[in-house]
Amino acid sequence: MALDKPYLDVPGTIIFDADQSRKGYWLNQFCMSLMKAENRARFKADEKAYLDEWPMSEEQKRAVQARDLNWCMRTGGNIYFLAKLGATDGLSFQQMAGSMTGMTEEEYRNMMINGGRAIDGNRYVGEDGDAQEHRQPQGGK
Amino acid sequence: MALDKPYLDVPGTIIFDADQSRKGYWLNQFCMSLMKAENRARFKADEKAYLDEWPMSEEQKRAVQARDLNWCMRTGGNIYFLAKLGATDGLSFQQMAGSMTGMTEEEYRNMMINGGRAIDGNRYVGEDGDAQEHRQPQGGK
Amino acid sequence: MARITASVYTSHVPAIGAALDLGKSGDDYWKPLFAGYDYSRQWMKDNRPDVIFLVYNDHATAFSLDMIPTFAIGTGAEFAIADEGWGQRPVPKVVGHPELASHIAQSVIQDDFDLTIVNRMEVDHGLTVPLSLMCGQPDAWPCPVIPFAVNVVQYPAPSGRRCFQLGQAIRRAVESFDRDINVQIWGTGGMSHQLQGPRAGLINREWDNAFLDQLIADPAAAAAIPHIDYVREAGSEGIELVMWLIARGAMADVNGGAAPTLKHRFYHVPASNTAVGHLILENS
Amino acid sequence: MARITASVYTSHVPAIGAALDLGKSGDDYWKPLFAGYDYSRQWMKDNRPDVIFLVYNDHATAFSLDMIPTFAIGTGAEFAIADEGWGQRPVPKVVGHPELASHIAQSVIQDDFDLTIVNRMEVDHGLTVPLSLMCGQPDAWPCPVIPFAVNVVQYPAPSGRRCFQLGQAIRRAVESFDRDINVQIWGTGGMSHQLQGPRAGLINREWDNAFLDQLIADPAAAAAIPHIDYVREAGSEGIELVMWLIARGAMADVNGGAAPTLKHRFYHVPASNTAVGHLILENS
Ligand SMILES: [Fe+3]
Ligand SMILES: [Fe+3]
Repeated sequence: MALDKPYLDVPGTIIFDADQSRKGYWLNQFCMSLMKAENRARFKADEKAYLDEWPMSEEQKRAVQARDLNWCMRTGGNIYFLAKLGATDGLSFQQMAGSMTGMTEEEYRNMMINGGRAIDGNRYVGEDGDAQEHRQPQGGK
Repeated sequence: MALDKPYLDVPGTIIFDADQSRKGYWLNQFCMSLMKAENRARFKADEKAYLDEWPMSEEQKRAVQARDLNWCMRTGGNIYFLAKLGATDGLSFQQMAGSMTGMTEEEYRNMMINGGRAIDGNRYVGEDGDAQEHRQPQGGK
Repeated sequence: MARITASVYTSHVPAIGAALDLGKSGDDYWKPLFAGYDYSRQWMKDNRPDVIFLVYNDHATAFSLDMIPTFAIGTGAEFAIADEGWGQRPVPKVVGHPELASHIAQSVIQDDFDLTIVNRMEVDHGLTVPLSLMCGQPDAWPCPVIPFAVNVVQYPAPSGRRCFQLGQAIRRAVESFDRDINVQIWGTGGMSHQLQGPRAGLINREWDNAFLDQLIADPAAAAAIPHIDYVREAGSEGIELVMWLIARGAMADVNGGAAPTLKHRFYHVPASNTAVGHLILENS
Repeated sequence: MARITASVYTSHVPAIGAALDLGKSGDDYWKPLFAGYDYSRQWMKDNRPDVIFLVYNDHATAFSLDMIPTFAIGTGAEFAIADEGWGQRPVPKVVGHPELASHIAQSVIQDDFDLTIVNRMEVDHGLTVPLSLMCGQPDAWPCPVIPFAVNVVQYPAPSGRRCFQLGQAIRRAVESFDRDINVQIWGTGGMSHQLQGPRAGLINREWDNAFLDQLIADPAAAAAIPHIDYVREAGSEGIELVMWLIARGAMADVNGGAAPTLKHRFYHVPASNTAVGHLILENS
């Protein structure tokens, strides 16, 4: 690709650039539709039918139905958009973020209370911090 | 007002700045609605009823119904927006522009064929060109 | 590496589109206008680019008063033809070039131009009339087009100098795109015209031709023209000419390269309310 | 003549708004956070401005992927509170200041900042949470607010240097507004946080505090921090901190005036996923 991407060496992180944005366009626009209460109600009443109104890929729809935010992000989702999906489920931003880390809700909450995830070892891919692929149950992304 | 307006000394001309834009907000948004065929049809079927759907001033509504584009512009209209009103009436841009000059359609068309309105005397308010207020049947604006 | 091969400048009067669409291009009124583009249509066939970067202004079509971007770049895969009130023009849809557009957006934003990225918009006569003039009436436009819209509706438009600098940034961005493609940059709008008020119909032939001379030979001087001069000398809608400076700023000579070759120059009055100007400049 | 009297910097975590709205601000979890703003609420009462120029980022609320403005200034008369998916926050609507906002827009566009002018948009927690933190839970916000939204959703955000220069242009614009009013400029977002992926929950206390030190004492150096450093050191959403540089750039010392007085400084971990930082700087 022709875009310069100096951020690919940050572990456990997907930067939402133009390529991601293009891939995730309809997934993210679907998420935004959940800012209307009537759309949230329709989505909750029949998720598949609501998703089928959007020209998303089948993989994106499965990722949404699985509520797997890492999977959603790999298919182009952006967390600020995906937050509308979590909000529809009544989740907080902390529950959403925690769900991507392979930790339980309580483990994640306690990590934050204790000062958050440490930066050491998590700056560059290939170091040995807890966000690195080899230290993550679900892999690096 | 706090806006710097270096263009007030150009005769027969209203520059669409922030003040005009604020004044004309709903008038112009109304005009934009005429980009949809069904709205054009509804407007043509009952102009007053359609206009009353918009929070425009009564003066703006009268100016629209009178198809007086100079009047529309004084109340904040912009020609690119007002063009949608003219298009709804099946008018060309030349007919619209000509209607603001106090000339007949044919006079205006002939002026254009003969090279257009001359610049001499029409640069600054107070000169003696044909766009100056004292040379215009309808006044300067 | 991608390169800018040429720049094209042309007015984009809606009546020209209507004349073509309604089969009136052979009428006495329109014949001399279209004849001025005979060379250009052939030149387009002989010099078909891979992408056209088309600088134009939206005429209260895609952008209402709710949002008015100073500079907007279209990064979408395609752009529908707008209904401006007369019905949709019967021309092909516009196919975009998302990769190059996104690359340019990323590059010029990092170069301190504060673009608005647009993935969905309808395009109006400002974009389609130049395509019609240069390409005639094909079933599909000859190549992808990146729409680049400049605010000239609500005062203040960006200055000529700002536009000229943006053109330079666009050239740098194109030259850092890692595919071997030819890009043309077009600047549209103008020349002298005023569509409003008692001064409507203003045409300033001398000023227009001096602008063409200067744009060709001394573009930095043309870029220094202040906003008020356009309004006063070329009419309230003459301000559209700042868009030509974006295209001119992207030419090689602005960055120390050779002067461009003037392939074609044309000037005609009137098209509806407007003076029509047209240039083709090739990089050597 | 209008003047910028002070700048305020604060994180804008949505959970802070929820804690207030749900009456949880006295809970053990939240108490130390809100205590850090006790001084600030009193300071706001003692130093009520005539207008707040509030720099924030929209979180995919007013702006979808259809249009992504790098810089957007709200010139409307009022701005509704968005429903971000949890329902509308129960806070007062935001009253704008169209005259000052339009004046600033006109001035900084002529100063080569390519703003998008926005007359209608809903505002999200990025704008309302700072107001709640600084003003508590009043029936109406204490003064008009000009929303200024910066793109940090889709890469690339504007650079810190660009933001810092924009702040300087905003100061010039405010000082040329011909009314005798006091304007505060707020920069919001940050500090370190990452809301996505296996690295979510990242907090970099040392980096954050070094940023606060530098922002106070050597803002030009803070403005030189490249994009990648924010992402690497402060998390993918830590990039929001560039918005603080707009506020800092508008202070008098950046243009040869006296150094600002540090009235308050606070740092706390965590609020939900985020490190909270807060400063109040007064011009002398
Ligand atoms: Fe035009
Ligand atoms: Fe934020």
